[in-house]
This record gives sequence, structure tokens and C-alpha cells, in this order.
Amino acid sequence: MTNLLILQGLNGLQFGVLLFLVAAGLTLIFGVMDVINLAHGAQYMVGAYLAAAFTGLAGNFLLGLVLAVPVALAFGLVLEWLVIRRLYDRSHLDQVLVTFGLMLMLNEGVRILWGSAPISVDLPEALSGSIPVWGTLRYPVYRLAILGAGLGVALGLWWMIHRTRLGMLLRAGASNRAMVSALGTDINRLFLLVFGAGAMLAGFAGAMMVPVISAEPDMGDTVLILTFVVIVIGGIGSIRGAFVAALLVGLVDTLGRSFGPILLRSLMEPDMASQTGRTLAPMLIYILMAAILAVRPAGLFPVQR
Amino acid sequence: EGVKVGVMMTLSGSAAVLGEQGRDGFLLALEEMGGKLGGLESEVIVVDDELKPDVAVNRARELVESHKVDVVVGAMYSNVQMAITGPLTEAGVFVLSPNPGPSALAGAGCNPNFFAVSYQNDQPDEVVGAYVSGKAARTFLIAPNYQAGKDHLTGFKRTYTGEVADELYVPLDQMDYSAELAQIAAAAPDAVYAFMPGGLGVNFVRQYRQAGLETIPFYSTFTVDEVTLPAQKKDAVGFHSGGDWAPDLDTERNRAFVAAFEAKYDRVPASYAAHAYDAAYLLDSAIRAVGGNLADKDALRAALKAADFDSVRGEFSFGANHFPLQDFYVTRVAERADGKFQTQIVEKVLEKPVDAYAAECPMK
Amino acid sequence: MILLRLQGIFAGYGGSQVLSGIDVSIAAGEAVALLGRNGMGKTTTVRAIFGLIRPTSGRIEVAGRDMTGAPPFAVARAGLGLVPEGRQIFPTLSVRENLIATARPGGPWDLAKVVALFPRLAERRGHLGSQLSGGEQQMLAIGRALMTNPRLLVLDEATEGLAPLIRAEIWDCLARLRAEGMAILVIDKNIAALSRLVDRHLVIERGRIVWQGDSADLAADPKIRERFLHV
Amino acid sequence: MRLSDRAMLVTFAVLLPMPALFSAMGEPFLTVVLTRALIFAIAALSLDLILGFGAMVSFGHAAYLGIGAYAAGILAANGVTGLEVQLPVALAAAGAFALVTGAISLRTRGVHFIMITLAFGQMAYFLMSSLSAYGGDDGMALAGRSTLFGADPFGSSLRFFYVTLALLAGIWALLRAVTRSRFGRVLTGTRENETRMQAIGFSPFGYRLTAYAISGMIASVAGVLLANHAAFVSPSYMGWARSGEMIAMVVLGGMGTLTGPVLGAIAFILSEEALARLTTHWRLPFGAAVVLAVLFTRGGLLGALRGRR
Amino acid sequence: MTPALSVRGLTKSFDALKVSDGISFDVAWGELHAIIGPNGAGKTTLIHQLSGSLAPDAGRILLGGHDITRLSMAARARRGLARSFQITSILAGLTALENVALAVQARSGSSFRFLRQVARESALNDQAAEALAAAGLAGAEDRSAGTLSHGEKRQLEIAIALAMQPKVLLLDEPLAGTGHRESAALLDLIAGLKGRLSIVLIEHDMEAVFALADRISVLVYGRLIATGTPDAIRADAQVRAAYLGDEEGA
Ligand SMILES: Nc1ncnc2c1ncn2[C@@H]1O[C@H](COP(=O)(O)OP(=O)(O)OP(=O)(O)O)[C@@H](O)[C@H]1O
Ligand SMILES: Nc1ncnc2c1ncn2[C@@H]1O[C@H](COP(=O)(O)OP(=O)(O)OP(=O)(O)O)[C@@H](O)[C@H]1O
Ligand SMILES: [Mg+2]
Ligand SMILES: [Mg+2]
Repeated sequence: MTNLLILQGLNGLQFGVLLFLVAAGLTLIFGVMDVINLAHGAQYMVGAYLAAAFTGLAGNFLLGLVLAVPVALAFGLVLEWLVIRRLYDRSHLDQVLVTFGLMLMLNEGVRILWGSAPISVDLPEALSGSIPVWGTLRYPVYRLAILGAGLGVALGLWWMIHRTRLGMLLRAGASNRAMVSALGTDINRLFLLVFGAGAMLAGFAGAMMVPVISAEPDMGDTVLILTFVVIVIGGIGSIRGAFVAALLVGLVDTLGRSFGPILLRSLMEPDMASQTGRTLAPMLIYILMAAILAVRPAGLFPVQR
Repeated sequence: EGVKVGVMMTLSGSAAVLGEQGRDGFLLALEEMGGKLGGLESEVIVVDDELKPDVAVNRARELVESHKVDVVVGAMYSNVQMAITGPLTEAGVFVLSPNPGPSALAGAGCNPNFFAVSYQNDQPDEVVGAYVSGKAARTFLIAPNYQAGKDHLTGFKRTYTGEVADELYVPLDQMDYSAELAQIAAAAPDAVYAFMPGGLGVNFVRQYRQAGLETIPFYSTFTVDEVTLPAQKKDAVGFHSGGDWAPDLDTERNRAFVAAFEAKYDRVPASYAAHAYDAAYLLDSAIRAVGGNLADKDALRAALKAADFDSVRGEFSFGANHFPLQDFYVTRVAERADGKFQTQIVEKVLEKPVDAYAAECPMK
Repeated sequence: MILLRLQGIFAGYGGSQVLSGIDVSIAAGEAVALLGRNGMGKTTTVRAIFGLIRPTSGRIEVAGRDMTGAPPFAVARAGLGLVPEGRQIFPTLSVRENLIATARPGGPWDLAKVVALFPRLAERRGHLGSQLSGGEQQMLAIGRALMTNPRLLVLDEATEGLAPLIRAEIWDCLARLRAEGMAILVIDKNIAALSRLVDRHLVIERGRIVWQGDSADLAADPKIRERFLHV
Repeated sequence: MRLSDRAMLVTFAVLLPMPALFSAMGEPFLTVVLTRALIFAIAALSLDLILGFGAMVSFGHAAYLGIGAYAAGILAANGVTGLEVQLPVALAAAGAFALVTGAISLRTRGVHFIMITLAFGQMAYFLMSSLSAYGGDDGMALAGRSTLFGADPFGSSLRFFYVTLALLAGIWALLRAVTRSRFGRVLTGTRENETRMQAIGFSPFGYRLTAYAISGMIASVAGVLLANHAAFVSPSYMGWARSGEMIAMVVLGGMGTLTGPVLGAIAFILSEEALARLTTHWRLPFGAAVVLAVLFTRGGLLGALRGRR
Repeated sequence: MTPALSVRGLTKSFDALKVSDGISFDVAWGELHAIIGPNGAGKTTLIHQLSGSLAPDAGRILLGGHDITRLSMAARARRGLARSFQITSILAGLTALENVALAVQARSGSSFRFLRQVARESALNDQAAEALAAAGLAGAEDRSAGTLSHGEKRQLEIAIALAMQPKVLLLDEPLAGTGHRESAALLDLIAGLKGRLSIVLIEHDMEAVFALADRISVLVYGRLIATGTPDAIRADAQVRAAYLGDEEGA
């Protein structure tokens, strides 16, 4: 039982870290630049497809990953240049609609290019297998690699936003673009790069996941909602908040699903318990979000404005 | 005056793979027949139900009211089937299902104008349940948390005589199953039974392999089939499934079908394509039998019921409730010489079973 | 050398034209006041200079280079610093970050000198911009512009909401800056203080420069003050 | 008369003879499609009351559509087909759900409000998905069309169309009155500047909650209609994507006006239907259309109309 | 007679920063009480606490003898406490008249009325128009408030406050950003209100303060260091050192 608990804890953390990887890019775009980007999930999907396609060409996942990331970046840059830059002065609702349209287009575009069937990629040889974690307990190496990548991105991003001038300019530009420009910074180029970076992070997350979950159309949609949940629970614009919230959501979801029924069974009859469990499980994170927002309307770590 | 056929499949969204198989199977048959059905010129209207029942009902009504179709071949998913069958049959249209065979339409709610060219939904699971009974004493069950998931596991449990180690329901949109796999590992069952259709199956099977659980025998329905195999590849080899058909089913008709399908679409057909292909020939036979007189619905119904066509599945006939009487097999995934993957028949498990609901159907 | 030259600038918002042919030139080291009643186009002139709105016609030169239609950051990099109307400090940045985020080294001004000028900012160093009082925000806006080490400092109502003591300090500071050779374009209500600082006054009325002269002229001509400024 | 009102009267005048026109064209089915658009117009109108006039962007509004649909579906399954029972039950259920979730949601603002309404919408969705007795995820066919004191208002597609049109007109007139009343002015004032409203002595919460409940109740009427239109109820009416589509209708049409949502809903449904007939890849051109429409019009369709004058 | 407004031991800190440090003072009926002090002294924070948008850590606020410390902003407004904002706060999408009519509506009858058209309620409109005219905005009734010039918005703020018919009016730097002519008009308006209601005025324009105030309190970093008549304050050496300096005191 303790072994299972530890294992599920690790699984929850890993799910949380994955959510954070996707949410990280969105924190830049939504939290810092204040653009609601519903196409972010689709960019995650594009990353997965790119990695799958390049792996197919190169015959090696790591090479595929290395090729996919810059292309995801380029893709983000083009998207910003074509569409997103016209949205900075628009209302949140206009942003929602335009990026919703983009999301539809990307999902459909992927289907036209690669078809509806899932595409998968083999685990890289070096990262397959598992290592001992605790006693007899073992954990897959690749999932530990995902954990590591997520932690690295979290630290790097936090440092970038809070400790560099680039981060300051970004936060400044989010609230007043014209003023940043009037003080001598090319804010358009800065936003272009940041959006590109956000897209790259989303693509990186998708690429990292493709050996575990296969690339398929619409795969970004659920992740998208979850990442918005994460960002809002954490406090919009807060890297630390997003990280904590991602882990929280990952743990609550994973542990709730595996231990919730056991808990319920001790409270009520087995039939009733499994029925209730099935009803509650998919709602868990929404209940979590509603509860957190009801108590802390601006999230766990609100950024003061 | 020709015959108008509506083909309603899920053709958009991630669930479209199944619908594309169904559509392609039907169109292949039609092409083989030179665009004619039972000697009549045919007009085929392909519509997408988007896997949304309300959208599907509208498209169905449009097929009736605008296009005045005689027959609809569709749908791919049970919920859509349940939504469209009523409105269509009330309007006097015949509905041929290439995949779903919901229990509600097999029992008391059976419908004179509805024909399942596939199977009753529970049957593939009953087949696997019966097969696993002799092989594993404790089996772990997993399915997505929706109505069909519950139904399929119920079907399995109906014939499975061993002990159920545990039963897990996962969200439909979940992609990472590490937590479930950990639970399976902890339970250490003798076998796993999964109903994880489409993309769910792709991820589940690959992660099952990655987690090193392949020592636990894997049985399933709709989880490893020709739709998912191109993505699962080697990871699914040796995994079991159950059904009424496999590409290697040894009938002449089937060999021809598989060869023609692969030649035309460059992929291995799945059962969805095979059923839709059969539906086209069934329709052809019935129209021919009534001499092209589509107005005589009773005659057409009788002709459909007679199922006087050469099925890819070999012997094929309809029971009183318009559900098939046919053989069922357990299959196993194998890699072919050309590097493609397909399911192959391991053994015939049930011979022309009558589905569990047929007795409640008032039709004789 | 002429640092800034506006020739026949026409500009406005949407359909409405606010500036109808503004001509201004400011030489290096010169201090100029822009006077006018509410809504006459002072701020709009500043916006046009900085490329924050695009003139419909006319020409803007900074240090001899054509800057018409240039983006704001290019104008700023050419040596112009802005203290905007309404402060416009960055609310989510701390006081320190507000100062250093857009700073450009290469001149006399750095963090140490700015906080020496406004000790209050040093006390509030870690606070967010949004948490400052109105007057503190004004200090921050001035400090932020100085940190870009401009050759021409543009101040739009920079003493609004400041306590009398601080206001006096700012005027002293501007006088010092001027003495050190920085050019200044200043918009303010306080004509007495302006007159002590600047070489030249420009009076703007309905988008046109209607009067120019030095402080002595302005002092000598109560009609001007009455007619255009309602003093 | 305001442009918005004039545009609405023109719209009604154009809609009125449509069924006759469609049958003359030999395409009577288009009446059915148009009816569906009008049902969504009612839903979009209801959403606009809180979104356009109250700045409350609900991302869970489809839940009310579902509540209405299930009220009709569940009652019909138990043999109660009278609208005289179904409608009050739908309104009461929607009102109760709105009061409870609204009271919690209205503690938040802006994006947080969007997300917490999404959360409640999803909870309602999953709750209905788990109702095995009523079809669970698969939904269920409507056991019988709704009646009204024994009459059959939805009996033919023609009657259905005019009943829907009449309801739409009635709800439009009702909302027009509400938005111009004392209550409506407080609501718009709160949209503009909540602190200012508090400073002059209004406590916005009660007004916002009332508007939220009215909006949810009206949406449930659309839900009852939708159930009858599709002859089917399903949790898929309640998912977040559907809520998003409703927001799109309002914003594309022009929020904060009562004509905009109606035009937006009609345009949205009709272009979706038209594109879906052309290609299964209709989402690509549809997405592009949405992107271009928002980028190149401000204030939605009605805004474009206004700009052209 | 009980004072119109009395403040007792008001205390408020932001983390380590004490912005209100045991502030006590009274405002008599009809009095104009000015509060001056250096930037960041805590004047705006004081107004926030009086109006109810910020809760004090300790202390009490009495309006006409009734304790209102715990009441919400709206409840205080309904009891006769009105404020203007240092940063203009109006309903930009509504017309000037609607802005003011809402203030009238707030104190006259229920607003849970759903069907009658509010624009036709002449009682609201007449009172609103009157307040607009009093604030010098006659003729601007139908202009959208967002398109008013900065000075006109300040006048609108005053009109809204007037329409509330408050007993106590809190004004936070009403003259900031207004031109010479507009400030002159505003000064006249405020002078005309004196005696009819009690006013707390915060302003850095010393000319205005000394011309209008009956009494002046000086707030320096959270503490009231002096209260007195304008002449007494002008002469106070401590005040000159902390705030006035020499520039404009004269
Ligand atoms: N963003 C805007 N959109 C539309 N009109 C504007 C805008 N900003 C200013 N105006 C109008 O342009 C005119 C000039 O405004 P401007 O701000 O330049 O005046 P100003 O001289 O700076 O006045 P003040 O002393 O009040 O700051 C005014 O009539 C004003 O109403
Ligand atoms: N939310 C807050 N968090 C932290 N500190 C704050 C906050 N709000 C205000 N302060 C600080 O409290 C002090 C008093 O601010 P306040 O706005 O009351 O000053 P003020 O007297 O109105 O000044 P001014 O004349 O410049 O408007 C300032 O130093 C300010 O930085
Ligand atoms: Mg100005
Ligand atoms: Mg202040």
C-alpha cells in the first residue's frame, strides 16, 4: 500500500510537471503578455506531430526532438506575425474568439496533413527501462526525464521573469506597451520573441510526451483546459503559482482517482461507492478549482496589479 | 428513378478514423458494383455526424426531408445510432448499422426497419469473457468512464467465470495511464481485460508495454484493431481481441475484399470497413430481390432480412431482431511479412450465438 | 544644433483633428515651455513627437534625422525621455524594477542618483508601482525618464499631485539639469516656476502655436495670459 | 428608433416568410435548420444579458441549455409531456442552479469568473453523463414531443418554426425592457465601473446574481426547445465547447446589443451548416472565417452594420 | 452637537509600513476640513478607510454619531457619505446624465424594477440635470461620459457626488489636472457647497486649500501633527518644514 502510494505520488507529480510544461508557455503568453490564447493546446499538438514526423525522418527520437523544437518556435513566430500581434489591443473576448478560430484551423490542418489516426514514436533506447526508487519500487527513466525537464523549465522561467531585465520589460509591456516603447524598447520584437518562446515551450511539451502518448488531432483540447485551470488556480501570471497548482492538480487527480474509490468504499456500500466514484472522478479538478476560487478569488499566489 | 443512400459516419474530430474506414468500405463495394445497387443507379450522400447526437439527428432529418433517401448506412457510435434510428425509421427509412448494435435496439426496442450488419454490442466481450474464463482466475478490467464502457465490461462479466480483481473507469479524454498501470501492477492479476477504443487504446497499449506489464496476458475488444495498430505497431503484438471478423478470415470473399481495400487505400481494413462493405452488398441483394421497387417497404424489409448475399464473414443471417447470427473468434495481433500489423484469428469461440436480448424482441 | 524639429504637424484621434500645423524647434540645451488651456493639444503634441500617434501630415526630425512615422522606441533611442501625463508607471513592477527596466546607461543618471533625488523612492524600493501614492508615482515617472539619460527631457504635467516641497525640489533639479546641458520641453500649470526655468514659452490654442516669447515677454503681457491661459 | 431595434425588426420581417420561401425553393428542410439557429439565438440572447450588459463572461452557460433539455427529457421519460409542467420545472431548476453557482462564482471577476463558471458547467456536464437511468453519456431519445395543454406546438416543422420565432420575439422584447429598466441601468453601470457603483450606494452582488439567474432561466427555455428539435437529449449539449460557441455567437454578432446575439447565432449556425455540407474539413474554413471576422470587424456584425452607415 | 464625521484612533498598516497611526479628528456640520501632507503621508489611504473601500486595522469611524466602521462602501453611501476619486472614476459607457441619474436612483426607491423604462422617469432625470448644471456641465447631458475632457470628467465626479445629496463629501485632489479656468469654476462650486454639507478635502494646491478650508489637519507619515485654522497652519514651523516649504506657502 505505501509502495503504491509512493508510486502514485510520483505519477501525480509527473502528470503535474507535464501540465506545468504546457502551462509554462501559457503563463508567458496569458499570464505575462495578457493574451488569452486558446490555440496553445493546438501548439502543444503541433509539437507532438513535429516530433513524430521528424523522428520518422531521422529515425531517432532525440534527433526528432531537437529538430521539432526550433520548428515549433518558428511556427510560433509566424503565428504571432500573422495574427497574434493584431490582438494585443483587443479585448479578452476578441482574443478568445480569434484563437478559438486558430485552434479549429490547426486541429483540422493537422488532420489534413497527417490524417485522423494516432501516430506514435518509440521510446529512445537510452531512456527506456526503469530504475529503482525506493526499496523494490522502480520508476521508468523516461518519466523521470520528463520530471527533470519540467523542473528545469520552471526554474529557468522563474529566473527569466523575475531576475532578468527581459522579464521586467515583459511584465511592464503587459500592462502598458506604449510606455515601454516610448522609453526606448522595441516592444513588438520583444512580444514576438516571447510568443515564440511560449509556442516553443508548448511544442516542447508535446514533443516530450509523444513517446508516451501518441500524437492525434484534438489532443491539445483537454490539455488546454487543464492548463488554464492550472494557471488560474495558481494565480494568473505567477510562475510559482502555476508550478504549485500544476503539481496540486496532478496529485489530486491521480491520487483521487486511484484512492478515492478505496476511501469511498470505507464510507458507503461498494456499489454506491463505485457509482459515486465514477461520478466524482472526472469532476475532481473542477471541484478543486471552484473550491480554491471560492475561497481565494484570485488564485493561490495572486500577482498584484 | 435510382436509389438514394445516406452514409452517416463520424468524419471529423479525433474519432474520424473509424468513420473513414466505414465510408471507404461502403464506397469500395459500390465502386465494385459500378455505382449500381441492385441494378438501380445509386446516389450516395455522405454526411458527418461530428459524433454529436443532436447534430446527427439534424443531418438525419435532412437526409430524409431534403434528399429523400431510402436507406441510411450508419452510424459509427452507439450514442449517435440511438439518436438517429428513431427519427429515420419513423420516416420509413431503412437503417443499416455498420458498427453499433446497442442493446436497446436488440431487445424490447427492436425495430423492423433497423438492421445491425455488425453484431450486438455485448457479443465481442462475451466471446472474450468466455475465452478468458478457462485461462485466467483473476482478471483486472478497465474501460473508459462512459455508458459504452460500462456496457462492454458488463458483457465481459456475463460470460467470465473467474474473479474480477478490480474494475477501473478512466476519463474519456485521458491520455496518460501511469496511475492505472501502477494499480494493475499492484493487483498482479492473471490477465487484463480492456475496452479502450481508438486513441485510448493506442496510448494504453503502448504504456502497458512501457511499464513492463506484458507478462500479464492482455485481452480486449476494440482496443487493438486495424485502426489502432498502425500507431501501436510492435507494442500490440501478441495482444488479444475478440470479434466476428479479422482480415485473415479465410473466405474467398474476404481475401478479395482485403486485397481490394489495401490496393485502393493502402491500409489494412478494420471490421468497420468490412461491415460497411457487407452492408452495401446486403442492400444490393435486397434491391435486386424486389426488382428495384423501393416503394414496397415490406418486400424490401423481407429481402434485407433474408440476407441473401455473399458476406466477407462467410455464413451470415439475421435473427428475429435483425441482429446477425454469425461466428465469433478470438484474435491476436501479428506483424505481417510486409511490416504491417493486423489481427489474426486464434480460434473460433462461439458458433452463431443468439444475443442476450433477442428474446425480448417482439418481432418474429 | 537643433535637437527636435516639428514642421507643420497635423494629427488627431480617429475622425477628430487636434493639431493643425504645429511648428516647434528645440536646440540642444534649450528649455522650452508649452502652455495652453485644458484640451488644446499639449499632450497630443507630445504623443506626436514620440510617435505614439501618427501625424496625418508634417515632418518630425530628431537631431537632424527624419523621424516621421518612426516607432516610439526609435524616437526614445534618438535621445528623448518622456514623463507622460498621468504617470503611467508600470504597476506590476517594483519601484526598483520600474527604474532599471528601461534604463539606458551612458549618461550621468543611474539608480543611485535618482534615489538621491527622491529619497522616498529608496524607502519604497521593493513596493510595486501600483502600491505607491499618487505623488510617489509621479516621482517614479520622473526618475524613470532620467534613467534613460536623454538629451531632451519631455515633462507633461510632471508636478501634478506633488507636495509643495517636492515640487520646489523638482524645479531646482530641472534647473540643474538645464545647467548641465540637458534640453527640456515642459508642460505645467505653474507659470511662475516655468518662467524661472525656461528660455522660451510656446502657447498652444486649438492645435496651433499662437504665441511665442521669453519669460519677460510673457510677464510683460497680461493680455496673453488672460486670453490664452485664463490666468 | 435605435439602429439595433431597427435591425431587429428587419430581421423579424425577413424571418417571417422564410418557411414559405424555402418550400417554394423546394428546400423545406432549411426551415428546420433555421429553427435550430433561432433556438441558439434565444440562448445567445440570454447569455448576452450577463455578458454584454453585465460583463460576466460565463463559460458554463451551456449547462442551462442542458438543464432545460433534461427537464424536458426526464419528464417526458416519466410520461409528463406538457410544457405547462416542463417549462416551470426547467425554469426552477435553472434558476436554482444559477443562484447556487452564481453566488459562489460572483465572488470572482474577469478571467477567474470565466474559469469558475467553466468549472460549474463541467460539473453539471459530468453529473448528467453519469445519470445511467437517463442514458448517461449516450443521452436518450426524447420519449415524446412536448405538448401544451394537449395541443401539439412542435408537431410540424412549420409550427415549430413559428413557435420558436414567437418565443424569440417575446424574449427579445422582455430583455429589451429589462435592459432599459432601473435594474438594467444598474447592471450596465456595474459593467462599466463596479467601484463607482458601490461609491454611489449600490451593492452590485444582488443585481448581478439576479441577472445571472434570469439569464440561466432563459437559456433553459432554449434547452427545452433544443430537446424537442433534436428529439434527443445528451450531455454533449452541456460541454465547454458548446459554451464557447455561445460566447462566439454573442461576440460575433455584437455584444451588449440585443440584436447582435440573434444575428450572431443565425450567422454562426448557418455558416457551420453550409460549410459542413461542402467538406468534412469544414473546421478549417470556419476557423478562418471566425479569425477574419473578428480581426476585421469591431463590435461584431452589428458593429459592422453601424460602421457602414 | 455631535460632529458630522468623527474619526477615532484609526490605524492601518501595509506590512511594516504604518500609513494611519492612530488618527483622530472631527468634522463639524457644514465645515470644510482640509487634510494636507507630503506625498505618501496616507491621505488617500485615509479616504479609502472613511469611504469603506479599505478596512482599518483598528479605530472607529462615526457618521453623525453612528458607528459605520463595519459597513460596506455602498451602505455608507446610502447613509450620506459620498466621495470623489483621486483618479477619475466614472461610468464611461453611459451618458453624463445617466451617470448622475444612477446616483439619484440609488437613494430613491428600489432598483429591482424590471419593466418600466428608466429613461422615462422624469423625477430621476430632473434631479440629475440639476446636479449637472450645478457642477457646470449643463448641455453635456447626452454626451458619453468617456468622451468628456479631463476637466469635464472632474466636474462630472462632483455632479455625481452632489446628486447623492450627501451629508459628508470626501474630495481627493479634485483640482489635480484641471486648468486655471476649470479650477476656478470648481473652487466656486466647492465654496458654494460650504455650509450646506461637511467636506473633507485633500489637495496639494495650497492656494485653494487656504482659500476654502475652515480648518486644516496636517498628516505626516500616518500621524496628524497639527490641526488648526489656515492662518495657524501657515504659521506652523513644523508644517512648513515637513510640507509647505517656501515655494507657494505665501
Ligand atoms: N484618446 C483620445 N481620443 C479622442 N480624443 C482625444 C483623446 N485624447 C485627447 N483627445 C481630445 O484631443 C483634444 C486635445 O487633448 P490633449 O490631451 O492634447 O489636451 P491637453 O492640451 O494636453 O489638455 P490637458 O491640459 O487637459 O492635459 C481634447 O479635445 C481631447 O478631448
Ligand atoms: N496597497 C498598498 N500596499 C502597500 N503600500 C501601500 C498600498 N497603498 C498605499 N501604500 C503606501 O502607503 C503610503 C500612503 O499612500 P497614500 O496613497 O495614502 O498617500 P497620499 O498621502 O495620498 O499621497 P499623495 O499625496 O502622493 O497622493 C504610500 O507610501 C504608499 O506607498
Ligand atoms: Mg495634457
Ligand atoms: Mg493620494
